Amino acid sequence: MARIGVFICHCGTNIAGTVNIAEVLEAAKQMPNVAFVDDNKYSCSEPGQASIRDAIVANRLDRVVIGSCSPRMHENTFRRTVASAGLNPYLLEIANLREHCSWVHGDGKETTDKAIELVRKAVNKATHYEALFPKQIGLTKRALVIGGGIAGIQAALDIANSGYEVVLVEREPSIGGRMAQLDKTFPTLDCSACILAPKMVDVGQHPNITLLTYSEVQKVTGYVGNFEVEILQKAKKVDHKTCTGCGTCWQKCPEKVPSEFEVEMGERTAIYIPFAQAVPPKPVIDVDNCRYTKYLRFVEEGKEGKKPPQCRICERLCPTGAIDWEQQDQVITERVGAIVVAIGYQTFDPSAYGEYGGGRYPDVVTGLELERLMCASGPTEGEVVRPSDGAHPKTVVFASCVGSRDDRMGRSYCSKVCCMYMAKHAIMLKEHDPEVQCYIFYIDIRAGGKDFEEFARRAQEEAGAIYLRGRISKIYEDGKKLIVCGEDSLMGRPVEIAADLVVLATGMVPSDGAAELARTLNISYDSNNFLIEAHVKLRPVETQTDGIFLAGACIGPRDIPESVAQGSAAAAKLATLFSQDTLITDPLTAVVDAAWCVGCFLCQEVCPFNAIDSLVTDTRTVAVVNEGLCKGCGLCVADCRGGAIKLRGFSDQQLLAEVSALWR
Amino acid sequence: MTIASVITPSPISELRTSVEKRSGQNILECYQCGKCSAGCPTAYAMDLTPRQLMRGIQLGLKDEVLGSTTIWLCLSCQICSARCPRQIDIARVLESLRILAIAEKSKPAEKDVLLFHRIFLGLIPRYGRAHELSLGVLYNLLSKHFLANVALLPKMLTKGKLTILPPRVKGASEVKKLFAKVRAVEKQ
Amino acid sequence: MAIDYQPKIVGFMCNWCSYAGADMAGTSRMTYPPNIRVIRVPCSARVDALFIVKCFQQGADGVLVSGCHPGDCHYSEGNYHARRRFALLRELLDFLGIEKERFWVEWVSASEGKRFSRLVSAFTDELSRMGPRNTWGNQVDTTDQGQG
Amino acid sequence: MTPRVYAYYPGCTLHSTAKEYDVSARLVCQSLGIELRELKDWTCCGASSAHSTSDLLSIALPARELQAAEEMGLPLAVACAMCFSRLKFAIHELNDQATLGLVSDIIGGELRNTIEVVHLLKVLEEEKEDLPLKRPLTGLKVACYYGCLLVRPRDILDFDDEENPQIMDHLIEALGAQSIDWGFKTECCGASLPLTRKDIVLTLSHRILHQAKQLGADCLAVACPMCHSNLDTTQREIEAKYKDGVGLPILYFTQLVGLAMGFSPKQLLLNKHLTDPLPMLKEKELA
Repeated sequence: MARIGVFICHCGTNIAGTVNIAEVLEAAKQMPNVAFVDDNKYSCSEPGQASIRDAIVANRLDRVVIGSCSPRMHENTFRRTVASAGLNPYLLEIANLREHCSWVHGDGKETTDKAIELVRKAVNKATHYEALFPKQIGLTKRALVIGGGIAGIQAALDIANSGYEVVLVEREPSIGGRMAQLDKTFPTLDCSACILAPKMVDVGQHPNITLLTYSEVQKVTGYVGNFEVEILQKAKKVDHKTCTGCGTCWQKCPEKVPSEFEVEMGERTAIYIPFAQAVPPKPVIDVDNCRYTKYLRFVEEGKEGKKPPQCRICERLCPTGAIDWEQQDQVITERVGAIVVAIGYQTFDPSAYGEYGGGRYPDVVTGLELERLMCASGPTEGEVVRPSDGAHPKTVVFASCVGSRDDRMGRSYCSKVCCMYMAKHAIMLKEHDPEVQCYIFYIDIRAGGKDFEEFARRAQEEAGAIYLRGRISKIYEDGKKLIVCGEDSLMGRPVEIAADLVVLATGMVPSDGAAELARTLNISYDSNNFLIEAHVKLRPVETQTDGIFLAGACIGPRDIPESVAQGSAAAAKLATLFSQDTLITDPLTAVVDAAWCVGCFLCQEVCPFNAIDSLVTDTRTVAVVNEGLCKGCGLCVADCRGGAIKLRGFSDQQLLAEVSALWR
Repeated sequence: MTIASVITPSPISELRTSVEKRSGQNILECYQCGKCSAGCPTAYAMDLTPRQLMRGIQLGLKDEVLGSTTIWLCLSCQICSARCPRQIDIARVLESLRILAIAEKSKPAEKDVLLFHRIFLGLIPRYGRAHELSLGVLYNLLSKHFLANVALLPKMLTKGKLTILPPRVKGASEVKKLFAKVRAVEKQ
Repeated sequence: MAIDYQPKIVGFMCNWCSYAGADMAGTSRMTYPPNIRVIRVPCSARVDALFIVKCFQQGADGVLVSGCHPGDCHYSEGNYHARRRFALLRELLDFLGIEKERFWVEWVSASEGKRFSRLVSAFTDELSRMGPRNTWGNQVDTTDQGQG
Repeated sequence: MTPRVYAYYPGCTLHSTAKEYDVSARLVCQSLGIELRELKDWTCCGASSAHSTSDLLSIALPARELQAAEEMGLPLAVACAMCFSRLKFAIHELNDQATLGLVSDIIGGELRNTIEVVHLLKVLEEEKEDLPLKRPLTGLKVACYYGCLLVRPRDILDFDDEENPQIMDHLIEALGAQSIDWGFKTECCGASLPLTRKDIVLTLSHRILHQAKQLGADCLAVACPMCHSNLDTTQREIEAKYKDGVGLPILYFTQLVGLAMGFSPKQLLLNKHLTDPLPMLKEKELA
């Protein structure tokens, strides 16, 4: 005969506002096996938890039901509370009276009735609870960081500096990410490369960091503490052990292609490092464009017609003989205990905006393109010129929210950084050429950040940028000028400006492949393909999957300081995990009752985690669950024909007890 | 007491609800970016830009909205709707406002435009088809702009661009019935 | 039908997407009819076909099973198994004398609070339209049950 | 393969101010073996006046023509952009069963809303590969002007890109002429305001003509009688008001096709325009 204690939380007025607590308590008293009922203003508060603790002891309760917020919010909190009263923490059941009841239904009888039913449901389930005991498993104190942008770099360095080994995977030939492409950073106007490069070098030289560039994560198996990761290393065709990065090859390579790093406004060679400060400072051969690899493909495919030249200049000139045509793509496997995902963002492609020319007008550029035009190491060595005719623009117009706050483009969110980088551009353009006049069309100036507002003011008061409140409707070419049509919504009058250069402040979108990677890792992502944190406020760098952490703009629009902070935060979380020598496993796993198992091993087929082993007893072979691998999905339970498998915490008996509690 | 020109917003106005009902658009979705007004070919001639008109509806300023030149100078060119980042069919909203203004018998700020529509529609049940000459003549008489476009007449006539006699089609009688039925339905 | 008829709905929600989606509906205060009772399961694949039948036997008018969108399962493939399992069951329901319209399988992600509240409202309307179910054994008194 | 027989709805203006559009369209289609069967005693689509004053009327009037086409069982070819727009809108609204019921009741007789409405521009554009050209329009720079009613809203009209449509340009290029890339293809000319607010029509038409002139166009090609009359008949006033020599012939695309196919200016009624295109065409040795 169980002795269940029922505790109803008012959550201030969040629950008590629409649910009649007194009625719920009355009803609870009548429920089978309920030995004690009580309510708290805030059960999760210290006094709240204390009163629950005391009640358990005083009334010798052996099961606890708490009617409060969602179990996804406070299940762990209350398990600790229960444990502190000397009761097994898994003898707790939570009735979700807030998210599933008081917050979504009006003030009225039916809301209270539902609350009562949810409590009865919980009581019935709890009646069938049994004490559960976690097991301990070992963990590999080695981390994987995916993405070598500023967030990933920061995470890798912090983890490495706290004494753990890190494998840093970057799909480009160099780390550095978007930040490396920026000229200056707001609001301090630091040179982006100057503050980033030292960190990149540290990564390259850190004894605890294994840097895998030109590589992508392909497959992830295992679980917290014991992940196994398959990484595809694309063939560099250059042996980085012997290569000294002298640069002869990329200076002499005759094949020129548009440079991704320069947003295709400059060129690179087929054997290349993406930019001067690249880490590693050693080249890769882009096999799609290299003349010799083209030749090899040509021969291999036995095509007709004129053969491409067998260039091989790089090979001939390389002083250390580092060129290695034999090198192939290869897949390597790494064992790690935890993973930080920092795959960042890319900028929105504005070609969908027909009214802005849809890419037809060369002198309509994106913010990132302007960064490269302004950068001393950029394609124009920092000389800001019009792509069309190389003239120096005097009138520059900015269009805000391109690919942001625009449902038409399926992008309803604010990209957060554009307001500030437009201000930065206005200030920088004035520094480059005092004759430049900037006009910035904005909807709202979003300058919430340390020194941001001051910076935005500076763009107007010192750089003399004219801010016009309104979204640009159309841009068209008129001779050498671009006519920009907007409204000054403060005057309520249409505005037309004849511009030399128009800059589209394109927003942030998740990197290509973000969703695919999320699936590989079994973490969730939202409708925009941004990754979802475990709790948007309280667990901002964790995911719902233990041992996998997030950092930077892959979660949503972020600026540099936020990305750095999150990189460090993720590292700290990971270090906390690694500070333990063993991990406590969740006991809510499947368990096979050997007596009932017929040994059909259907469970083994369906288990997504290979968590079913076979056990040979003296008489026969039966299935047995590896509790380290089992994640408790219950797939095998529902598929087991003999009903021999039970899922702890979600057994048939317990779930059906919930059903039978309804509408009594 | 409040001063006349001071706005007293009425967030839940009968104006907004009826416009939303007629147009099927959610007026509160407008975040006032002004892209509509920036692209509107006649915004320069309006007393309220389309954006201000949307604002007027949000605040429930019935007289300002129904009394604006905006609703009559709208050319239904659809640019506003095509480019609206909130995907509001603004042209549809203005259409609803015109119809509402007529229903409310509120004094049109551009009375000639309404007159033109009235004459145009007046002729169709008679002839079944539009007839420019009758349209022009009637308009000039009723609007008292006796000389509007008269300068063009001789050339139009010599070029044979204007048919003197109105068209005669059997369909006319059917169209007359059609008009009557529509009016009847709309009465209910 | 009787104005006060309130369909009884059991919802099996996977912990990672749909239950979280329901929580999201809560945190964003999106109201929906109070007819649903949510039972939390780790994965839609945990839901045994037997449970559905039991629910109807217990007097439920409708059952909703919801999990992560296909491809997004927290356990990578659970919802595929669920989908297959319940497609089959749906066909069997008619045979058991239960209109298959009373059994919905829908995908709701952790960020789709709006979708969840819409879903519950739609299901509740549908069931109200269909009216009470003739439960086995004790036939529902049809006098309080006019035409939908 | 698109059908070569169409029901044909000229629209009011094509029997008066835009006669040359009607005539050239029939001429061209006939010689291409495209049959246009004119709807029997068709009536007005309601133009901009109907939808400005009554939702229902703006659906019922076009519905009458749709019904007529349904009886013929043929896709409906339309020349006037305004009619095209109104018919397409009607079809869209009639997708709602309640509306369909109400409207069929008003126009009397059954309406199934199954008719496909196509604009002549599309019909001819599909022929562009195999046009029998007798007199390619080499050296002629044409600014294709689509106006509003053909392209917006795209999801209802389903015609071409809203900001930078190409259909007419492709057709014109196929005639050997050069179509210019410009930003005013779908800007508004002033629509139905010429009687009531001439000043606006002058302002808007001036911007369009000025831009085309500046880019060195020899003429504008249009597919809408309303655009045509706004751009053609106003040029004297514009030049006087803005002291800007914008004189540019405004031709219907059908006339340009006809010209390239070797029909005479007389057959194509090129003499009907207020801004006489003949001098320009003679100079280019195209007439």
